[in-house]
Amino acid sequence: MINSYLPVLVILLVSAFIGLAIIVLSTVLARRNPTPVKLMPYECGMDPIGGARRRFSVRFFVMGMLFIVFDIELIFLFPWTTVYDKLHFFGFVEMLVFVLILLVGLVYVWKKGALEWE
Amino acid sequence: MIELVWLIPVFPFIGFLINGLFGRNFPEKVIGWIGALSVGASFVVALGIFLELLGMPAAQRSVQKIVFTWILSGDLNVPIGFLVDPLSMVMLLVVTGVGCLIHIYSIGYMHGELGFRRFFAYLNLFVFNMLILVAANNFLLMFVGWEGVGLCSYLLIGYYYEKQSAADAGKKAFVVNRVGDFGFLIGMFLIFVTFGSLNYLDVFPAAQEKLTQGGLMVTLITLLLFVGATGKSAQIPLYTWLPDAMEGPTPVSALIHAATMVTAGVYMVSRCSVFYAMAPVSMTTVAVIGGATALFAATMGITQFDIKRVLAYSTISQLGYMFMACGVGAFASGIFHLMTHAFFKALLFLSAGSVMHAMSGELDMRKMGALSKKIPITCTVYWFGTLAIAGIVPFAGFFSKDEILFFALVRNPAFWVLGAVAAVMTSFYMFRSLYMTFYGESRVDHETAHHVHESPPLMTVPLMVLAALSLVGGFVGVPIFEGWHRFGDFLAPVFAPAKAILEHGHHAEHHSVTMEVVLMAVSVGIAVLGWLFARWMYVTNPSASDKAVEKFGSVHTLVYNKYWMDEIYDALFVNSIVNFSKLLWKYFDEGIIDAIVNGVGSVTRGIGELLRWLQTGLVKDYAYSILLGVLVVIGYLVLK
Amino acid sequence: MVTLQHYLFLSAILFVLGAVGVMFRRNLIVILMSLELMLNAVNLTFIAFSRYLGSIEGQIFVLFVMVVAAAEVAVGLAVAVAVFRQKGTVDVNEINLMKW
Amino acid sequence: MIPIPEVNLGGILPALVLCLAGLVVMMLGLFIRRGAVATAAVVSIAGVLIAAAANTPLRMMDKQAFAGLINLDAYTWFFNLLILISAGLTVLTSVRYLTDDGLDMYEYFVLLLFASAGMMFMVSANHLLIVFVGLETLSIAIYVLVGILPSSKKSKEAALKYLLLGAFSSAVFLYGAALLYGSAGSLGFPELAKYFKAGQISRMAYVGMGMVLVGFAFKVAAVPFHMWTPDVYEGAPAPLTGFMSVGVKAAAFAAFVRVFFQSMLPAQMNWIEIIWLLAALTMVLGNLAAIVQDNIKRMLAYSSIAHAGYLLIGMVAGKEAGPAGMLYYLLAYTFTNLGAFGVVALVGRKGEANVMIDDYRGLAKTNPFLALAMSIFLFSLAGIPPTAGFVGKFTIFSAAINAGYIWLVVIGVLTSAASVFYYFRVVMKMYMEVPETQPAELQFSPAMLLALGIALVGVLYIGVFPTNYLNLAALSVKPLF
Repeated sequence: MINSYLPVLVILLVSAFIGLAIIVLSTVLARRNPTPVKLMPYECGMDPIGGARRRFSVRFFVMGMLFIVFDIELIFLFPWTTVYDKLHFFGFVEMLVFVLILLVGLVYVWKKGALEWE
Repeated sequence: MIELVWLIPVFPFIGFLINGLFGRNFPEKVIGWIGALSVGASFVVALGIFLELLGMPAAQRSVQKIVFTWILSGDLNVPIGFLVDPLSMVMLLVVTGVGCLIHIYSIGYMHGELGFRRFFAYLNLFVFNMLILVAANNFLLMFVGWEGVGLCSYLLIGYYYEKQSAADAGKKAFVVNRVGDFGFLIGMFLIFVTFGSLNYLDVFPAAQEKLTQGGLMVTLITLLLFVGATGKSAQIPLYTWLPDAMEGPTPVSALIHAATMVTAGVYMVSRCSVFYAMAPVSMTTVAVIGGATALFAATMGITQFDIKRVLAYSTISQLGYMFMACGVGAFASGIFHLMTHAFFKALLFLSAGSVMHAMSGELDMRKMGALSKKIPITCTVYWFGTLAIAGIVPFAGFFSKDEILFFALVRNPAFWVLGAVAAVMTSFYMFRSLYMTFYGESRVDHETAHHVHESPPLMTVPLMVLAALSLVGGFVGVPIFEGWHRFGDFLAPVFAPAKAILEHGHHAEHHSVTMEVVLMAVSVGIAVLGWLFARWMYVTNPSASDKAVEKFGSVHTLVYNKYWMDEIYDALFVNSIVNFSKLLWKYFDEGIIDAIVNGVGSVTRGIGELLRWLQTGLVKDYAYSILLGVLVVIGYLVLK
Repeated sequence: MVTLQHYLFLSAILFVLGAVGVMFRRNLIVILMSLELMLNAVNLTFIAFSRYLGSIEGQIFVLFVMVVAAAEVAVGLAVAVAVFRQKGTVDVNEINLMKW
Repeated sequence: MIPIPEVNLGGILPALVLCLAGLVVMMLGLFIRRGAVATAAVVSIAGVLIAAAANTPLRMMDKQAFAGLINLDAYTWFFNLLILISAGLTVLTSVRYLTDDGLDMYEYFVLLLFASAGMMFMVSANHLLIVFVGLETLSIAIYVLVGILPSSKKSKEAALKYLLLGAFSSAVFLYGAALLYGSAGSLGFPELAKYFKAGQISRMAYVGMGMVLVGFAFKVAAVPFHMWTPDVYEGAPAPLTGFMSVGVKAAAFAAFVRVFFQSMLPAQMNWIEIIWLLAALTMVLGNLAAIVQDNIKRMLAYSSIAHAGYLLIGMVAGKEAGPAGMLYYLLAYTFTNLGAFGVVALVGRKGEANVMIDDYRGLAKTNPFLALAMSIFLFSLAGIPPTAGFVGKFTIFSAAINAGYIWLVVIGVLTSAASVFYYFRVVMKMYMEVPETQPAELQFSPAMLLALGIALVGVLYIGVFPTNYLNLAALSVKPLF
């Protein structure tokens, strides 16, 4: 029982190590040239201080919508992975078709220019 | 020949198709003759079938020809076919014969009109539907024709649609007829429920088996069908559309609103004679409504100055006679009067049309007078028509009207009184119109007077044919002498079952010949009385009519305004229906509110106030409605 | 002890809250969120039953519901943006061009 | 190794073909510079025809596929065909519309095809999950289609309303499904049927049933779940409105009937009275409200509500005759209403500038054939013989009478007689009035003419020779019982 959670522990340790290593390395190695902009807390490109009711670009919505739609398809991948080894080639083809259809959607979105910021 | 019965409606339909779809560039004459000849061809076929029918033994004169099976699915079996029997034969002959004459007349009358092609296309379509109506072998097909003639009627009433009054009249006819059609449809469904079929030959022979004498079902069916008949045949209370229908071209008034379509109700009631015989309550209703209409419409005919409106009211009145005949069990007499009426009323309308033609479209009799010299043929045939409708021996109307009055007396003297009084009035107003139009001093404008001319032969020949028919048409039904009533004998097999039911338990009462003769003398006397009175008022002593107006001032105003029936109707029914839904579904301007409030009253107003918020355009309210529905549904399911 | 009834009760409350939100909130975005709440209440019911009945069918249903909900929200946002561009508002009470 | 259930791609081939056609159109449109709409239309029509060909074998089948999720039977066949007819005619009526307004919206056809595929899944479902997925595939596509007109405020508003209310009703439907699942342990129709037959029906199951019923009632626009209909029909592009009133409604009815007759028949006594009431309310309200409308699209919207009421009578009538009548009625209605909306789209001209009833004044003079066609469509809607609409009403009414629902039929007859008022109003305008200003010439396209011709022939042919189609309908409902 405990054994089955061992991989989780390993993942935890590895990720904690990598995360810490990046922070430590960057503080040790990076050159410092602070500007006010650089010192601002990071908030996805938004100005962190100011009215919360400020309008923001409709582009966010478009990106958000596309993200939701493509992201949610992952939900079908999870159950698939759990039985993938038992489905063999059939399962592979099924998922391939599914992903291809998503790909068509992606191509459409791309060609339409919905992924461009401007 | 009977095999070819399907050809009868097909010819006019072909005429309709040719004129309607391809006639755009045809010259008038071609269009007109295509129309007339297609109906003429039907008449020839009908005549051939008639002769063949005469050659058959009386008991076998009922032949059904199934053309094809329209609906055959599960327990639903609706074969489309035609029933040739004496009743439908009479109707077929009348429709095609009179129809053909009117078509020919129209070629002359409609000459130069803008929608000449449209007119003939509609007219042929009408004949087609009318033939379907009368030749059908089941109620459903009859209903097809019933709706079809209605449609053509509205289209033709509104023929001059640039005129607002014409368009309104078309709409009015439509609205009123829909009320009647409710009755027909529901009655038809009840027949279907009871018999599992709509075919005449399945339904009528089984009537006594499936329905109880005087029972609720048969009474309901007959009353509902009669509601349909009152709509189509312009009886009280649904008669208001017919006088307005005179907005249509005159040949239309002659063909549709006098000779054929409006008699469809009489035909339908006669067709269902077995049902009516089994429902005494309905019989009485039919007789009372018919008698009342005969009288009521006659009183209104007296005061009209528009020559076509006089004829329109007289049509309503004569239709009342026919229904009274059916109501007292004299179905054959009703049909007899239907036929003679078709002759003389078509004649009268067409001669009125001829007068209009001469008078450059003038309809007001006060602006006519002394036309007998200028348009002698028209005047002569108008005489024929008037004598016939007044019931003067030996014209056609005498025989049929007298017969109805006779049976009315036998049944209940009260009906006879209704009929007799109406007969006096009929005679009076018809002679009044005759004298006002053709005699006395000329009151014609100088402008018009110059153009007064007799109509072309294309119009006068049909008039003369109809005049001849109005003269001799009655001799097929000479009373008293055994075997001389050819018409009645011909129809007898159709009405035999109804007659058997009606006489069941009663002894066939014998009436002395003396009584019949006396009655005849009385009815002729009545007619002459009306005639003389009219003559006195409008020829001998022209100022008398004005005095009469003075003397009976208020009564005259009341009658002249048609008892304000139209206004009452509008207020009670037409507006309230439209406004009711407006109230429910629309915010409306202040002005309409008043009108509605008058019509609908406070109860509906309360409901309306609640409901008018419904379609607000707001999503939240729609969601609320859904949620409410959900709660009701769940509540019902949980509590049940 | 948390029983099936608790889950059902909770999800019923969430569902009603969502429904009330649809009817009484004015902001389009909030209404979309309320709809999501309703759908997730349904999901909760499905999961609870699935667990209770020991059948996997309910869980599969939930996966589909989630995908559909996402697609619906995406379209909803798109329409909301379009409406906002034309009318300059996302207040549903001001969106009633068509009525009666 | 998990046993993989039988994969019967042949059975769902019609839907697959439509999906594929949709994807192809989507890609083609991206790479074709000019005439994308025309190309898209051609590919769509080809897809519809191929799908129709792929559909034919279903008529003889009577089996389940995909582990009992999908029904392959005559019922599916019938509705697939109906959906394909409405999709095909809608494509034809839409072409002009999309090029006319300078829209280069080939996506319209993509969405139309996807929606049709969704409908096909919906009608073939043997499990509520499939019903749901089909329903949503169709709905989401339609939400977008309704709002597709870029410059029209009404179009956007309609999309918004439809989406919000559609999602709301979906949630209700789903909640009902969840409760049914909790009671029956499964949402497959056979399992549900077993549960209802066993007789131990819990309150929860009844509530679930009621909510599922509401979900369907919303889609078919039954009162009081109809309120979205007039607004959405008014705002949506006219050809699409036709598609919604016909295709979507048919698919919703198909699933409605399938679910309730195949799996909940034993509880009939409980739902039949609800549907009775819905039918009565729908007929009365739809017809009354239609009388006062001035916009022809709104008028036809209320008329389509009223028709949902007549169709519900068929459900109340039950047995085999009721649903069979509904199938015939839907077929008749498909031709009729698509024809009528085709005319509306045509007369509406550029940007739907002329959608008031007054805009039909004098049409008989300028375009006699068009006016005649419109009159026939309207007669059929009003149920005047010898059109298909009459036979449809007649069969449904007589089925209901045979089942003893006389009062419902009386309401039906009365309201349909009243309906003639507003249908005839348009006919009167066309034939008996003159326009105040001379309207612009109508722009006929070959595709539109073809569509109107097909619709007209359909209305008349199945009205005059209904026997075969009635039998077909009767045959198609057999698998349900």
